[in-house]
Amino acid sequence: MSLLSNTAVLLGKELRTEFRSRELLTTTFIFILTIIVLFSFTFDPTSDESRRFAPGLFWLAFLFASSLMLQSCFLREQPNDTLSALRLSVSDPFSIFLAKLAANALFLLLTELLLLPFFTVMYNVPVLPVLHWLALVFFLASLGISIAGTALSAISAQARMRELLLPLLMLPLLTPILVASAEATKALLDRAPYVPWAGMGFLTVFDVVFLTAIWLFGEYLLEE
Amino acid sequence: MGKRALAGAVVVFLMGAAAYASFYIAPEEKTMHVLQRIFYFHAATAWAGMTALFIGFVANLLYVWRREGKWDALGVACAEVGLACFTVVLITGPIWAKPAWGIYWTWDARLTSTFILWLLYVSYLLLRTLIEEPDRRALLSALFGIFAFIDVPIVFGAIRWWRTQHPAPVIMGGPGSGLDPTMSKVFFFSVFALHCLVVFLINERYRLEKLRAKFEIVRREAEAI
Amino acid sequence: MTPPAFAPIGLRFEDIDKRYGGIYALRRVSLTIGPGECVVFAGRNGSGKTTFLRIAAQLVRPSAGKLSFSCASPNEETPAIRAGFVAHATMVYDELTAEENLLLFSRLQGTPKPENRVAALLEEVGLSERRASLVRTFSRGMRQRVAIARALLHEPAVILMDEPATGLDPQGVSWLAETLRRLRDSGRTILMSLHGESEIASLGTRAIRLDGGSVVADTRTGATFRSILTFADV
Amino acid sequence: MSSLDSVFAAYVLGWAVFFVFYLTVARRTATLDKEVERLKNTLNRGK
Repeated sequence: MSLLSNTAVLLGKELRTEFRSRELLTTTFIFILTIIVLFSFTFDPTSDESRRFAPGLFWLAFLFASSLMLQSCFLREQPNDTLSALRLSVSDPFSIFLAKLAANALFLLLTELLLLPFFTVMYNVPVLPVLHWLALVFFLASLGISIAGTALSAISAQARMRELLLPLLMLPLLTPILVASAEATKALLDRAPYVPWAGMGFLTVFDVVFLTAIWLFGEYLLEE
Repeated sequence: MGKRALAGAVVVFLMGAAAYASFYIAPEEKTMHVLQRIFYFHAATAWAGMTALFIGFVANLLYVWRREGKWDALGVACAEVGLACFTVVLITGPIWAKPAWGIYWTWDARLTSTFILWLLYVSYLLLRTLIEEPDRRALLSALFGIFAFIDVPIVFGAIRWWRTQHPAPVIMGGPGSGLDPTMSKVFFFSVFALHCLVVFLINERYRLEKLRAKFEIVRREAEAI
Repeated sequence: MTPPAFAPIGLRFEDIDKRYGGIYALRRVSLTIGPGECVVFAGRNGSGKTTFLRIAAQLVRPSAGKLSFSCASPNEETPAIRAGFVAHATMVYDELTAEENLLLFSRLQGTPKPENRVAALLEEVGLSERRASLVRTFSRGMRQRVAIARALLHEPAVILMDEPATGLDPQGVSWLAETLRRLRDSGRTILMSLHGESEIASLGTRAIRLDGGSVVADTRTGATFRSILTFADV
Repeated sequence: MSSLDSVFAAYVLGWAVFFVFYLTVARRTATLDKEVERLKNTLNRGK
């Protein structure tokens, strides 16, 4: 019970600080937009080609952006040692992770949904008829990225060269997410769209496995 | 010293015997002829590498649980040896693929996931170089090692599910898929030899890591004077 | 506002070691601190004071040894101890206001009616007027007041302070001394690290000097007490 | 007979990787051993 209420309070704090400045959201949004535009310059895809490549490109851009965005979630706590204050106050350190990963998942999801219209227009892929399924895939994938990414950013925050280290730890670990979400998105954007049960099931498995891992080991990631 | 040299000699002998067996004792395979003989080395190395990584995973868990330096040393020893094995796998794979499939590399399930596995453990070793304080390095890298190992089957699953354009690798059905009895004997002998090699290498690397810890202590003492 | 009934709590350190790599920050520290004692820790930089307090706060896990807590009344069970901790860093968020910070932590601690508690505490530390300003805009002294307020939020039975007077002006020091005197007299156990003699140090009932991670002096009597704080015997 | 060459190359390269790995470990061990000895000597002389 106190786990959930602690998580809710912490999530409130994460959202409040972010929406006060909106730094993270704006930067990530612009970053991905830039990548998507640059990609179309380099490849100049036709409509059929973009159906094939766009989902993978979209998720790759997303993975890169999130590996930059997730940096700050533990670094922010360092200057004033607020992480220690949190550890002294919460009854279960898992709530610190839960709040952070929920906030990160929410930020990612928000960026994805904001980018979707640009993406649709630039790559000429119709998304409206499958929007609800697409949202579900986005949700599962963002959750997976945030779960593993938050844990890894707790590691990289304590190392040197952290800006480079986080993508290096994150990208190989998140290949399953990249593959599964790109395939699921591709299925939804196909000329004959179908519901990608396999992809979504796979993403769920990934989320559950890594959430369990953080539940078991997260506490040690925060140790001094 | 004598014991280790003897162990080394035994390992070299076993490796030689395994190579001899796969060249001269194993019967010629019908479709791939002589080329198939890479299999005994290639697949056995992959098995031994997986064993090394598994021991490393257990060592990582034990470190997080017991916080004893020896588990950290074993963890890094296993990761390095496992990485060496998969380097061999990634080198012998393309050498085999070129004459067999006509290309060195294909984004096939096994190749791709092996490569990602390799990258994961390179990251693990890189992470270790980037954390100064030994206890923290041990703990954080052990945790990353645990995450990486959990990730391995998921990576295999994902890539297998969606990324296999090629038929299942040509002969490597493993035992039970109609492998000739002599072939399977030779194969398992290879697996045994490679496991001996891996254990030998892990032990050597483990000693190095222990020595390093000792060196740190002596160095600190010297600095204190 | 009446403080809630609580049992004073003692701390017991048994052969505590803390190694960072090969370096010992603390070496075989054994101390028993009785319920309601006010202990002043002195020592040079790097003598292990900070590490010691962080272990007492249960933020750092000792490499060896054991830390335990005891209640004054032996038949009562020792509850999970949540010490009030003031560290070098302020441990509050610069991008939140003073009030938001305190509300956040008191909610996390599960305080009933956090608004009342926070309002009372802000009054006490003299920040009522600036409650809605971001901590970022505060002076060093004001930040220290917020930090102290955060540590006292849940009316802890054990209070740990790492050089709490840092950044405070003379009035601030007097205020802190007054606050600590009140806390000490109400039976709370206080451990603090200090530099030199001061108004705050004179509150101590016991002085301990650390050097090279070990306890080198420990006294409750007047003359030695002062020499420990001022390094007079060194 | 390129097949046989391939098999041969695979074995040689594989063995080489393991051997080089062993060599680096042995070399690192040797240097450290020497270093530890040296430090111990300095320590003894210092005492």
